[in-house]
Amino acid sequence: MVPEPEFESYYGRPILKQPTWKTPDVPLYLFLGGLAGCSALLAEGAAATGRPDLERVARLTAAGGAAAGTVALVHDLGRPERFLNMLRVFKPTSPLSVGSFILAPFSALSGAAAATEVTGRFPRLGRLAGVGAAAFGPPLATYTAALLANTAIPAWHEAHRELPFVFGGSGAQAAGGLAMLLVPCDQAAPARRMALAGAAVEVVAAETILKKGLVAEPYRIGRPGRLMKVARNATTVASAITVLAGRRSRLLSAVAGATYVGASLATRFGIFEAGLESARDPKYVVVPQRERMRARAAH
Amino acid sequence: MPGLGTSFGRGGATTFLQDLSNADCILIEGSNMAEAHPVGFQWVMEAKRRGATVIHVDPRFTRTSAVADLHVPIRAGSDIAFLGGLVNQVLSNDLDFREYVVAYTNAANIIEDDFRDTEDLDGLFSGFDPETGQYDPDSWSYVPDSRRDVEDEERRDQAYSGGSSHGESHQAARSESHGSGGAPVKWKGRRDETLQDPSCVFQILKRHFARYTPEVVQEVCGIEPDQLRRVAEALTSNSGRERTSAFCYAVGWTQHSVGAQMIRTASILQLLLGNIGRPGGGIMALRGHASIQGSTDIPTLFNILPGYLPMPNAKQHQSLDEWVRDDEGKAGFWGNIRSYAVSLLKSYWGDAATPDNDFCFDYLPRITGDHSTYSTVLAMIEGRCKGYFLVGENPAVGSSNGKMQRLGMAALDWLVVRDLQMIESATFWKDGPEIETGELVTEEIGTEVFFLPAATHVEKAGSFTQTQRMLQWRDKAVEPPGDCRSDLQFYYELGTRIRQKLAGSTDEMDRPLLDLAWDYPLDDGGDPDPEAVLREINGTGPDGEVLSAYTQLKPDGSTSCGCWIYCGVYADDVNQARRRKPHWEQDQVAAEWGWVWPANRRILYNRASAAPDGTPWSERKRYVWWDAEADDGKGRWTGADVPDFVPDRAPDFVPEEGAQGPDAIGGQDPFIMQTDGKAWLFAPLGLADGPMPTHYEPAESPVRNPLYGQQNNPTRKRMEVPQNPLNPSWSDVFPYVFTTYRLTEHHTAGGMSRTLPYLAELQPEPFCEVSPRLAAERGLENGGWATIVTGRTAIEARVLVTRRLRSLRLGDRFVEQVGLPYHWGPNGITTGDSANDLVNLTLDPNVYIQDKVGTCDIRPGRRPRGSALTEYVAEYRRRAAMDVQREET
Amino acid sequence: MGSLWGRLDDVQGDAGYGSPSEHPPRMGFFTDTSVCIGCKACEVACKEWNSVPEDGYLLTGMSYDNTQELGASTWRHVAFVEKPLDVPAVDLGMPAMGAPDTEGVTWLMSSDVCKHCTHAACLDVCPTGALFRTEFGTVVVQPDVCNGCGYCVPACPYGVIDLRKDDGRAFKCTLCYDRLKEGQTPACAQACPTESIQFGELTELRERAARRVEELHDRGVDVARLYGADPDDGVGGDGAFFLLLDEPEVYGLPPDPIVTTRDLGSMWRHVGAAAATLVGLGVASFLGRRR
Amino acid sequence: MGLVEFLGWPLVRQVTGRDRLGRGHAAMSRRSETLEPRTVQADRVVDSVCPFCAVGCAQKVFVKDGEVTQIEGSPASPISRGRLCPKGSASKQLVTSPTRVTKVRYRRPFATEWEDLDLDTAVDMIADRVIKTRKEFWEWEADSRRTRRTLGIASLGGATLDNEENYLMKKLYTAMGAIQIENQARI
Repeated sequence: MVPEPEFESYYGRPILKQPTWKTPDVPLYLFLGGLAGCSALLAEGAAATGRPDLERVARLTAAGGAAAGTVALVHDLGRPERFLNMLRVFKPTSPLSVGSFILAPFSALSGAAAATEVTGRFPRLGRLAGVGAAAFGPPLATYTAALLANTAIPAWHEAHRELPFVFGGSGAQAAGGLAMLLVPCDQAAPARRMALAGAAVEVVAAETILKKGLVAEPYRIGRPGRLMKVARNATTVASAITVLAGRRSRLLSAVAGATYVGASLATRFGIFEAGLESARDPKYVVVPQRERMRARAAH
Repeated sequence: MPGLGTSFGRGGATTFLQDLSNADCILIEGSNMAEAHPVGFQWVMEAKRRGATVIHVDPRFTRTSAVADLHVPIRAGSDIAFLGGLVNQVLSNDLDFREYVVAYTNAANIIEDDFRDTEDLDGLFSGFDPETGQYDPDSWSYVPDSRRDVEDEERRDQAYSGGSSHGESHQAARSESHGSGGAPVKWKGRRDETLQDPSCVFQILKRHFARYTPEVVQEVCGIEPDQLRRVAEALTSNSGRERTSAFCYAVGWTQHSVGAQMIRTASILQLLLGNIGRPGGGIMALRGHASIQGSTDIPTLFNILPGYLPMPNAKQHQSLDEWVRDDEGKAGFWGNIRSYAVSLLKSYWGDAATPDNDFCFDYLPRITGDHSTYSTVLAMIEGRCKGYFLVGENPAVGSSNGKMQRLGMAALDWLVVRDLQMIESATFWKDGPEIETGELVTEEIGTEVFFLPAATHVEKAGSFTQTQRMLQWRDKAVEPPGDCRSDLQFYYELGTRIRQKLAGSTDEMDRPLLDLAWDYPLDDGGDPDPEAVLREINGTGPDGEVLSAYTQLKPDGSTSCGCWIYCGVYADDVNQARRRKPHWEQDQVAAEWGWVWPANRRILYNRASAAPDGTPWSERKRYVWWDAEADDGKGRWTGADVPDFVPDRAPDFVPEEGAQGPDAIGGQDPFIMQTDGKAWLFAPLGLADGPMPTHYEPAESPVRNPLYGQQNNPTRKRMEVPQNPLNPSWSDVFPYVFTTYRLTEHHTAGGMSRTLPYLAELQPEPFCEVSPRLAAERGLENGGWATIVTGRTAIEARVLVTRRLRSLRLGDRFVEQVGLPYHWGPNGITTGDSANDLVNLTLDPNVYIQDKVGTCDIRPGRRPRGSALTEYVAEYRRRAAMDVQREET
Repeated sequence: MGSLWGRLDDVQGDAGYGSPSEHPPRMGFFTDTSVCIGCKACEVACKEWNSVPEDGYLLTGMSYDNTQELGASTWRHVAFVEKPLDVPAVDLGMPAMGAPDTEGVTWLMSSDVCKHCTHAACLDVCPTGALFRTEFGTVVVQPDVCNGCGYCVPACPYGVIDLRKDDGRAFKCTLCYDRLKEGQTPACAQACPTESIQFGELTELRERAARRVEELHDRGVDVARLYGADPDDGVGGDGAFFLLLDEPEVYGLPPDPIVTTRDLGSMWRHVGAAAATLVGLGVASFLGRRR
Repeated sequence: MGLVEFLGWPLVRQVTGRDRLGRGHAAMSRRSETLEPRTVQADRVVDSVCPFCAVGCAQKVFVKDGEVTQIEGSPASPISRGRLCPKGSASKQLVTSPTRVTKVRYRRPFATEWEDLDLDTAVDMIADRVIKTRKEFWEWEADSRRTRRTLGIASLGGATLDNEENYLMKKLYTAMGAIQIENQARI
């Protein structure tokens, strides 16, 4: 066991403030953002390669995910009635401001695309909207990493290089997984490949974070630690099933898909709660900062 | 008051807050100034910024100690031993400011041969009568200078006593009446300026404090010898011509059975160091309430009338002449007492007061001893007092032995409470602790209670007198809401109705009420005009014109004055208390802000800020000096402040024989209120418990008095009643010392702070402070609960374990102290037990104030509830064998 | 225009108020904790002026600090730290008595407040512009704009700002923005009995603070040091800085805070890379074999 | 530009103005622009003195529509120089406290609850009781020395009152013959 690092604090009380974001609202929003963003990509790919079932599921997921995400976001606000203030100014220094200017168009476009899909009206316009949504898809799926990273919370901030890949991969994994669950195997190949690739990216990025020493301790211990382990194991299992039987067995493909979605959810909740823990214990602030000062003073 | 009153001649702070910034060293003891007077404390910080040394002597390390240069932990109640130790350091090493001491104090006076000191009588002075527990001060008096002195005195006796001889009052030193004036000695007495005569005050003082060595101080106070020497060194090196030191004290000194003598010791020390009357020197008495100084100057007190005129005593004063005899004609401004007394009677009874009816002297009720609040509460319990007014005070929490207070109120016919919030004293019959224990039953309490809501300080105009004797006027900002009324309006209305109801009465008993001068101009709201009242207090001449100085008062009834020391507050028919010239338009003395009694003077006795020849002691400490050229050569006293001297009296003036009153003040007598013009190191008169301070243990003490056989103050006023059982001293049932005190965030009994969210949240619960060693010994946890028990009752409080409370080493044993803030009670946003319920009633013989320290035990956990509480306390009393009457030494 | 971290001399100019002559000088607080007497007048004066609600009657056992921390309903917080003074105790050699191990104690007090940073993370991350730089260079939450998104709360490196439970919006010290409009002194600075809290132009306060530290060092108080006064530190220097008598973390302050916005460029680059990866991954998913 | 400007959309101000990152001027709301301290709207500023301890800090009381809107230190005072302690700073809360009693409360002997009573009746009843108890405990002499007093009535309180109030109280009590008059100077 690493000896307890020696540091002083004010009666052991937190230095930072606990994020006031509500559970499940915000972790759910992180998940939905990733899911919707990547689903929009799947939808365009499916449209371009003539996979109608995949396209339909992906378009509906994209629109549904965006809508649900927006509801979760607005529900989390202290003053929900003032949600339009999100577009009052454009703050490049604020990932949430940038995010709002991504989520808004994405929701509109993915909504339009899904509407044309469902009603069959204005298909050309729908496709155009779909392309638009796809364009906003990847940013939607990855900006949320900057949302967490651009805070003072050590566990989140120090992982600002890896989190975008964790969130991007987790989004792809969720989108692919959901498609595997809802789309027959024959049309779900791209979904399987996206899920697999996403999982790979996410696991590699997540492992890199876990090795960041004391700062990353919240990802390793307690409830967040357990959630992250569950997520990684689930992803590994899902990937194995997908590789071995993904193509052939509709049932196994669905199971893998669901597991992928579950893993993605677990990752989001794990990372979110790790942040809460990282804010609660002053050692995560004091010890790394003292080391940084010593290093700076050394040379 | 008598501590300062007998030493210097006036019972008030001798300096002003801003002047603390001129001090080179500040000793704060018996006060937690940073917490109890934070905004006044800015001046101590100013001094520290300029390099002064700040020393805090306190049983606890408090927020004052945190910014002090030196904190000296002391066992609560042992201050006289510590200060005596400092006096000993000064005297035994000849570190006193000799020139000042010889010229301005009575160090040179020779004392009667038959005077015996505590060294000779093992803790008693000569003249002690064990039966009455009082001293006869005859043996303490000055030896007369010559035959002529004696003849002078006898002639004065004849002139003023109408021929009948009278014995000097045996009620010891008539201590309670000299708040503002020195006690009247008969003559200036023989002096040996070389200070060698073994019977001179200087030598007597030296012998008296000889045994207060650093080792004894460690034995009594738990202060290490090197700490005592460091304090002595700091004080002596910061005194003398070039440097001055200041003292600050508050209830930490006053609230002891030896309270007045603690202040006396400080006065002696400051006189030996030559710091009184000088800038950056003096003794700053820090009063607790907004106008506590005001409520002794214009006293709602039993023993004095406005201006510290003594309340007539049935035994000595049956006529105006007898009333003023003791002081009349003596040297010093008290010599004009007749003018002050007659003017007061004129302001009370106006035209009805005429020379032939002794100016209605007979209308004055007379006292027969101690009628202080604690004796009165006893009278209530015994059914001898049936009506009670509580006006902005909460005895159920604020007074000591809270149970006695509530039992007294339960025995009343009627109780009138005037306050802002519903305080415990108004609801004792509903939610008092005794209701919980069953000692009182609501349905059996016959007291009729009227709660009349009062106006706040912004809903009425009026003046406060703050801690440095300054009157400041408040304008009225808004109307009081609902039934709220000012106390001025209530008492005016009550007086008017009583006079109406008695209008037709021919009963002699009602004459004082019917002849009372009680018509005041009313404003449109029907309230009496407070400025008219202040004008009456200031005093008016024959045709109603305003007076501007008490020297204008006449004994013939042509002048009227509600309070002679306030004469001048309405000079030039202008409310001087209302002046607010910003400080940036004035010097530090800021004479044009408010009005300070006496005569708008900031530093008292400032004649002493000049050497005997009238020149400043030093340029650095120049304050008031003799300007020989002024008034085209006649010369005049001038300087930064109003000179506390006869303006045109030269430094070398020697009064002729037989001179009286102010004419008898010599050019080198800065203490113009004293009958000998000198400051008293030795008080031949004026204090009930002896001419020199002597260490006695508090009524309840963990140790035997190491200095004398006499354990407690022999003249202390004991309240031996069932409701006030005393813990036996050095008992292992009550091994710890407890002391009560105030927090910055709360105000005395809490009525004005526990009811305010912003203050209640800062200190939300009653707590006790204990040292880590005591916590370990009794198993107390930080943040947990503890029960503190004394012979009176047991209370519970949360626990703060802190190193700020030190285990004090007394000799070869440790004494632990428990700190208890006392702000809480059953009412208010945050509630809790009242610490004052623990305190016993043993009173200082001069002012009848109680010991705020005592012994206790402390146990982990909460206290028993209901009747189990009385049983729990009774069990402690049994174990301490308290109910068996033991002869107390 | 728009520097994200490091030294920034005209913080109002950077926020669109024009050249230094077009806007008032930057105002701030210098809190000299060496003269603080822990009286909490600042806490009460602040609440009285800004009608901040009381937030809890709890005895904490943390010396005289029952206020606990800054937050949405506590904009000034006086911290109390009791530390033993390592003076060898007088040992009586009587084991039974158990002489106390140390004789003395020091009692540190400090009135904590929002730092009004030069680079204010709360302001940077605020999506609605509710948190903004005033013409006086202070950082203020506009209660008529804030929608309670809560992003500022985890962004603040000092843990100052918070959402108020029953109100939903974020609140913190406004450096008495309304009083500043009329050239008045903020309520806490006006009340402070020993001028531990000093209000004024930031440049002048920094000079005064430097002199004060020197004065203390000359008197042997060598533990005195400034905190947040260096315009080159991680947040570009604080608008409200301190003179402390111990390590910052003893008072609950971060020893080396850096505004998170310093790494924002790298964050956006990595987000871009991740997005690109997704696009690539997305396209690749459709290139493989049909089934 | 009028219409858009009129809409006052900060984003437009941000793009067209000098505050490109929307950190200050662009984000300023109308309320912030026109903000002013409430003391500016006061009808009157009254000079007063803090009611708590004996330092005697000067206070300025701001009044609007007959209500106290702010109480803070008065910088002109040579003693306090505009400063206040926590209690003094809570003066507004003291005078505007919702738990302040503003109606007379009356408790009948042996009763368990308070009752209402109008002020005029209350003062009259008190006057009657003073006269009754005064007479009941009147004493012309004690040990054959004239005392001319009543020991039936006592009073406690004064240190928080004005000098004028203490003066009238002592004057009335003395004329009444009541001598058991005390205040906080002694506890």
